[in-house]
Amino acid sequence: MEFLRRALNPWGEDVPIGVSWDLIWAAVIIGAVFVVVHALMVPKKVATGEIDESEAKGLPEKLQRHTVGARGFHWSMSATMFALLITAFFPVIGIQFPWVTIHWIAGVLLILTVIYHIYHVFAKQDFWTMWIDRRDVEEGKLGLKAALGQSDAERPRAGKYPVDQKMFHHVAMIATLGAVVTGILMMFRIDNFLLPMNTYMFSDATWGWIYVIHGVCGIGLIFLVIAHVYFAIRPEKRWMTWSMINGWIDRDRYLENHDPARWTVDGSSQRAEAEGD
Amino acid sequence: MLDAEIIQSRRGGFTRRKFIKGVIAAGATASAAGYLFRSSGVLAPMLSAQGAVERLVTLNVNGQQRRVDVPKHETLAMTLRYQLGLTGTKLGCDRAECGACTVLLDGVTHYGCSILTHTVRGREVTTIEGLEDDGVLHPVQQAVIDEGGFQCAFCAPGFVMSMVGMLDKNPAPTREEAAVLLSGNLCRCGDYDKILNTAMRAAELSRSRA
Amino acid sequence: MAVIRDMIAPFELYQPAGVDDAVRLMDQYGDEGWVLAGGLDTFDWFKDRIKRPAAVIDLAAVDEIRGIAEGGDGGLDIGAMTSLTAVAEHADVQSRYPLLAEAAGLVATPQIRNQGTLGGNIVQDTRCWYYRSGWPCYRAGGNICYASTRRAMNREHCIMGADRCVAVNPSDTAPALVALDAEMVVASSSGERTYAAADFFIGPDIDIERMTVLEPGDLLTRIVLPAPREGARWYFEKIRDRKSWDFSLVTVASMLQVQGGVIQDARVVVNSIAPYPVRMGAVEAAIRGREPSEETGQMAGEIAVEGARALRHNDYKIALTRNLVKRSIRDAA
Amino acid sequence: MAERTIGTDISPPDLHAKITGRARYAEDFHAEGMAFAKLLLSPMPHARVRSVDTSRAEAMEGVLGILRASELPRPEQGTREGALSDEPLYEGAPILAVAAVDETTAAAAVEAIRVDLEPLPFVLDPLDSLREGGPNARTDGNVPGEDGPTSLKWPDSVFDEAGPDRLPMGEPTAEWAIGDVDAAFAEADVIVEETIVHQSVTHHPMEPRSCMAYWQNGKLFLHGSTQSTERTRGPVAAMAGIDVEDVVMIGEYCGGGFGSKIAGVPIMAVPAVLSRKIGRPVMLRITRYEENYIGRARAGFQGWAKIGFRSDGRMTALDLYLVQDSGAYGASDFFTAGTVATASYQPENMRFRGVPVYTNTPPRSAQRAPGGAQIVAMLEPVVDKAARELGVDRLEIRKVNAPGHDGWLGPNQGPFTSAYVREALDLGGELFEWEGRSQLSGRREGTRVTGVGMGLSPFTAGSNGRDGLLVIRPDGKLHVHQGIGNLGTHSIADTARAASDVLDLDWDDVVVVWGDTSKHLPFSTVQAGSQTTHAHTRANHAAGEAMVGLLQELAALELGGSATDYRVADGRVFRAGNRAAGLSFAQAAERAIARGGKFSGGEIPEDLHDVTKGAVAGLAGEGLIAAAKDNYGQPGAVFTWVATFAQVELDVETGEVEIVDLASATDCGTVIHPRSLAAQTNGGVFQGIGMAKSQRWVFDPQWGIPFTKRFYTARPPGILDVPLSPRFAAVNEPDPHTPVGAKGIGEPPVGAGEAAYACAVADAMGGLCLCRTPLTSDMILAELEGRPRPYGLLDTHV
Repeated sequence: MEFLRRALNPWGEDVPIGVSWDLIWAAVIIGAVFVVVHALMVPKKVATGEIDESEAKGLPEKLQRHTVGARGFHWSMSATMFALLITAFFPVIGIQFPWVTIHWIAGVLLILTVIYHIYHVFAKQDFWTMWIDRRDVEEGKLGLKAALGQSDAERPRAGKYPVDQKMFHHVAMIATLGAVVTGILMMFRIDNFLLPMNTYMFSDATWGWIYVIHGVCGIGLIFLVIAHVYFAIRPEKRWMTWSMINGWIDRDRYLENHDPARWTVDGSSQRAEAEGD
Repeated sequence: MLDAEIIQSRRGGFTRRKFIKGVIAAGATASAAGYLFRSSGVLAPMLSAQGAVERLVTLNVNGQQRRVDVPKHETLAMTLRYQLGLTGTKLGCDRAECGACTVLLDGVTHYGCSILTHTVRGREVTTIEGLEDDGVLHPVQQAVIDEGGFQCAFCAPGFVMSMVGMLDKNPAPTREEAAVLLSGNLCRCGDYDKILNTAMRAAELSRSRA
Repeated sequence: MAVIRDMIAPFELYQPAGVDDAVRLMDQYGDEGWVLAGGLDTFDWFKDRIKRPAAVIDLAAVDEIRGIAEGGDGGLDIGAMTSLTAVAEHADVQSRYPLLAEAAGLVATPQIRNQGTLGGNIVQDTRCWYYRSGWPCYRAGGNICYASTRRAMNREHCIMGADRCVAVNPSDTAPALVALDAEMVVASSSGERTYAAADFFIGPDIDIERMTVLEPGDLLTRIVLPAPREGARWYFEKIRDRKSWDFSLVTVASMLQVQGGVIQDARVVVNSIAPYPVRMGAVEAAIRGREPSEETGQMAGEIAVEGARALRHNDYKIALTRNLVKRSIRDAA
Repeated sequence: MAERTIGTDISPPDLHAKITGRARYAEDFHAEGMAFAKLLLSPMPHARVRSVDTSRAEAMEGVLGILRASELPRPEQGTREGALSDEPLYEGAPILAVAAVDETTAAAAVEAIRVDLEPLPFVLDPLDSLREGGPNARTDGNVPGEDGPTSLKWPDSVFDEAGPDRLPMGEPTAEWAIGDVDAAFAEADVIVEETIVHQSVTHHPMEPRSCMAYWQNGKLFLHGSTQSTERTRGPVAAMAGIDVEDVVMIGEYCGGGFGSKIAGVPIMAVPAVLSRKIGRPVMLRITRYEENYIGRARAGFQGWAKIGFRSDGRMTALDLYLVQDSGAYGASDFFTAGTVATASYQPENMRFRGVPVYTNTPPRSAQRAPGGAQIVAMLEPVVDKAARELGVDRLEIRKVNAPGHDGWLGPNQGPFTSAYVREALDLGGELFEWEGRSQLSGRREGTRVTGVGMGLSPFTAGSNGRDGLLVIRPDGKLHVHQGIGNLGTHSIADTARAASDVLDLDWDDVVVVWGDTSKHLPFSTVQAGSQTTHAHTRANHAAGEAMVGLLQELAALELGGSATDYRVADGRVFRAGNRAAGLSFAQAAERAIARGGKFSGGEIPEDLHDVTKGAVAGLAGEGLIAAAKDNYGQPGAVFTWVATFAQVELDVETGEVEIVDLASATDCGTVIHPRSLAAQTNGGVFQGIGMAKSQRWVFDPQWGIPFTKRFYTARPPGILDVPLSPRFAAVNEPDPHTPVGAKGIGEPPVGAGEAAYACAVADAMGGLCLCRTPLTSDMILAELEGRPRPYGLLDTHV
């Protein structure tokens, strides 16, 4: 299998022009295999319902996990992401429609949501909640061992975000930023009202790598989206998925999965909602 | 034999017999060898697949049955020139743009450079060499002589063939009609005026002979 | 790698005797196969060594799709392998569809018309010289349109319908067939499909690598013309740099149904201004109920070029399109 | 008396072969064991070959050899252009060649070769190269200097001052002046000033420059397409690095040259040297695609003209500045252009300035009226504009300015041998009915507007001092040996008539020998610059007179009496007044062979060129042989003028132009072959119309690659693009300084056709001069519609 699509430029030089579309299928297959293997291998961690009542003291029934803004960001990002992936890859696999305008407009919307998100995490949220620290690494190691059945040790409770979710975030962040940055550059190559056409802004080899990166990121996102959707619908994670819809988790879930020392929730979800964003 | 041929031509003034001999001899050696596609290693892997055409074909050229080994991607102009020794069919562009390679297929003008030899199996191919009838010039050829047609004349065989095709279609064309029917041929000397004179004269001669 | 031109790369050759065999071979070879009709477009690609198929399926012996026959409902049924000369000179085509006879008769040169087929003329690839040079543009699977850059040489390119690629459809018969409301019959191993001529051509927004709906394995077999309309006036004009062997800069084909001095119905099609023959729906709507006069033509011309955008070197196409649409209404015979 | 052949139509002796397919052009020769060569062309407009890996190609079965630039003798003269180069200066420049048993293998081998190229800066527009910091087309410079190329840059202020639409005029490399233009402008009644542009265009002869070579007994036999046969040996010898005696050049037919194959072509070196290297005959088929690159092109101009007139239409001042697009190796068109302008207008004061700039585009060479056609096409519409302002008739203004027999040429203001220019203008005006037709100017019918225009085009048309060589063989025929080539002008036959007329011989008794240097051909002109008719009617006339002398002398020796008692006519030498007392040519040949000495080539006139001496020696003993040098003298420049008149109809809705009538008249001295003369004139006019109307060059500026590589993109005119019945007339006044009175015709019609078209189109546009070629329908339409021009006024190749 080829990883790159290459071509001879007008001067006969061999340059990359993009990523091999075969990788789309690779991403889908890897995603599917991951899902199947994970589904078969990793036992569903059913909620034990055992919580330390002492920790529950003073906590409201519903605890806010995601602000309206954060949820808004998530869902608009997911909408644009689906739009982008569909417009990018359906035509390649033979479902043809005029996709370019939708694609770049979705891309622009994605950029806006990302900008909002970046602003939001820096200005309103605690940037560090997504930071992977030493305890996350420990958590991850133990979690992995537990998952592989190598250890009976309980996986330690996470902060606001479990380490696997943090890792997912970072990988997705890299892929998205990669696609976004290259995508902005690519807009110089198409007719749009935002950026002037400047086809020869870079050398053709450089352009080729930009397209490769865009393709790699896009195809990577196929896998990431598959994995993400899979986890979102797994029964033991559905509470998290719900929290992305309604914003809160219940106290038991909180105590069961999160270490109050690492994620301090003060106040009720109602209060947070009242404050809004 | 080919050296002899060259020397002959250098001495100038072909007689008809010498010429025909030369052509046949060239055809004989060439079809054994195949000039352009003598086939070194490049064609070797190209063994015939099931159901594909056979390379050995019989062509009807100027009223003669000619058996030739034709690579599948060979164009008629190449076969005529390099396998059958009929170099009167010229290659000016090799892209169906200039008409120097014009030949008749069943009496209809075609660009010899842009049709596969295999495609013309079973059709009557006529080239410039096939126009003379027992030493008598075709009316079109005679018209060229009468009108002193052509300058460098590299386009001439193609134009002559187009005129032959034209007369078949329209035995009494106007100058305008002749121009349209000859518009698939290019003359870089720009001898179009004389060419049209020739075409009109050819029509006249052809009618008087008929 | 060095560029070699004017040498056809070797291939395997098939000469099937029927559509079924041809389609079977096309399926067998898929992307590696190439359908050869008249060959005037084909040999360019082959001689440039840009296309090097493993197998060529020569349709010369497929007689079932050659010739012109009476169709149902008073129309004509033209086999895709019918030569352009045969189309242009056919008595019925000349008398009932002069628009098509005219269009076919203006293709390239007599020799090309003798050999080139109606089907081939319809499905021919664009003549964008960047693409034809074998450069890795969008249409060739790459990531760039060389013809739309700021300094590109694009006198012959699009003023509308572009989407990254700005190449135009070069066919002379295509606009005539769209104007005549013809149907294209396509065979493949999964059976026969029929398209309205207008739907047969696709733009780069749908598929940047193809100009028609045909995919590997599809064969255009017949062109079906509906019965000629009563009271139809027609107009065809092809503007080109040379009067033979040239592609059009702009071509207009129109059919007007005029009754009582008023346009009842119209089909106005312009080619070589977009990647597909452009049916001017807004023009057709606007001229209905009006007299085919200079004023109506002027208005139609203005509507025709609404939204047209010029590239660096083809602004003239806007004026030319406007004027030709005007003429096609004013001067329809 | 035999019928005088000069002035009558003949059927050229090569015509039969040409229309039966027997005429063999270069690619029609096949030799036993012949290998095929293919070229590897540069994919970049300017590059340096870092390294070449031929290992994969060499390993291929059937590959016989590879030729690199370093294996060819380095050309030290002229443009220093080699057939192959390791520093390709234009996209498509041949880098190396591969020979293989067949072409398929050769092509596959070329594709298997890896060439590592270092891209170098390139330039397509001469003005870009003249800017400070602008790229040079060659690593050694951008303009020709005394010892090879040198770098010329103009300060930014020159460009800023000119703005985008006017030619920047910095320091020129060539400059001359007559009188004082500035003073003349101060007094002029009307001054016109224009930016003028002429494109470059490929010659595109029908026959590409294919060639086949083999070696026998140490001699190189080269079958090639060349305009001049005998004069091609020298360049081929230099290319192959061998003695000229060892070159046998065979070129019986040349499928068009137009200046691109004057004395052979550089690419001939490839089969010549490669066949020696691999020990087999080598055929190099040149494709149309390759012809586009290596087939030569006319040099283009970006220019500026300012012209002052007196109220009567007399041109008092001409100020001309030309920047020439010289391509990769240069051309001298620009200089000729300035000279030719004087032959049109005889300006009372003139300043000429010019800069030829190298660009990374295909090599230039002479193309039918090099420089002349361009300047005529560019200036004639400007003169029309002045005529309009002055209210002077456009034919009249040309007559006012045209040279008479006391006219002068160029910066040195030397004389012409003859100039029946006004006569030609009058004749053409009558033929075209100028007076009536010029009234049609601006007439509108429907969407079509009539335009009427004319162009007057001068060009050099002769030279002197060549040799003639005649043999009367025992077959009784006069064999005229012609070293000139046979490129379709019929000059191999037509100039032979000078000899047959001197000998008063029937044309049927003349055999023309040409096309193969092993047939003993005399020293000739290069067949270029329209010299041939003039130079070789003279040389053959001289040889004819020498032959008459020999016949008389021989007859006196054989039959008694003195030489002056004998006359020559009808294939006999006989005593005056008694036809029976004499010798037939057959008898004379036999007696000459028997006597030997000066009669059959044993003694050779001293003033002959070495080549002719060698030819005579080679023929010695084969008949009665007369060879002579043209010593008639030539007291001035030999020039021919062609005036072409055109009526066009311009469709204002499409910009399309149709030429509805066309007429040309010429002063080219004595008419030798009326039909051929008319054909050559019309053909030249059509070529000019093609350049003015449709033919074009286009490059992508980013990549430096041309797109007009095919006929359908280059657009030379077809039979439907020109009028079907052009008319023609010749003044037919002999040039008094040459025995036959004939001058050449090849070159000047091109500019005349181009100018007539440009002027007629401008006339149809109400006198609006676009002053550029080609004038395609899109440009015309943009102008008519008042839409933005899709090109800059100084842009070429759009």
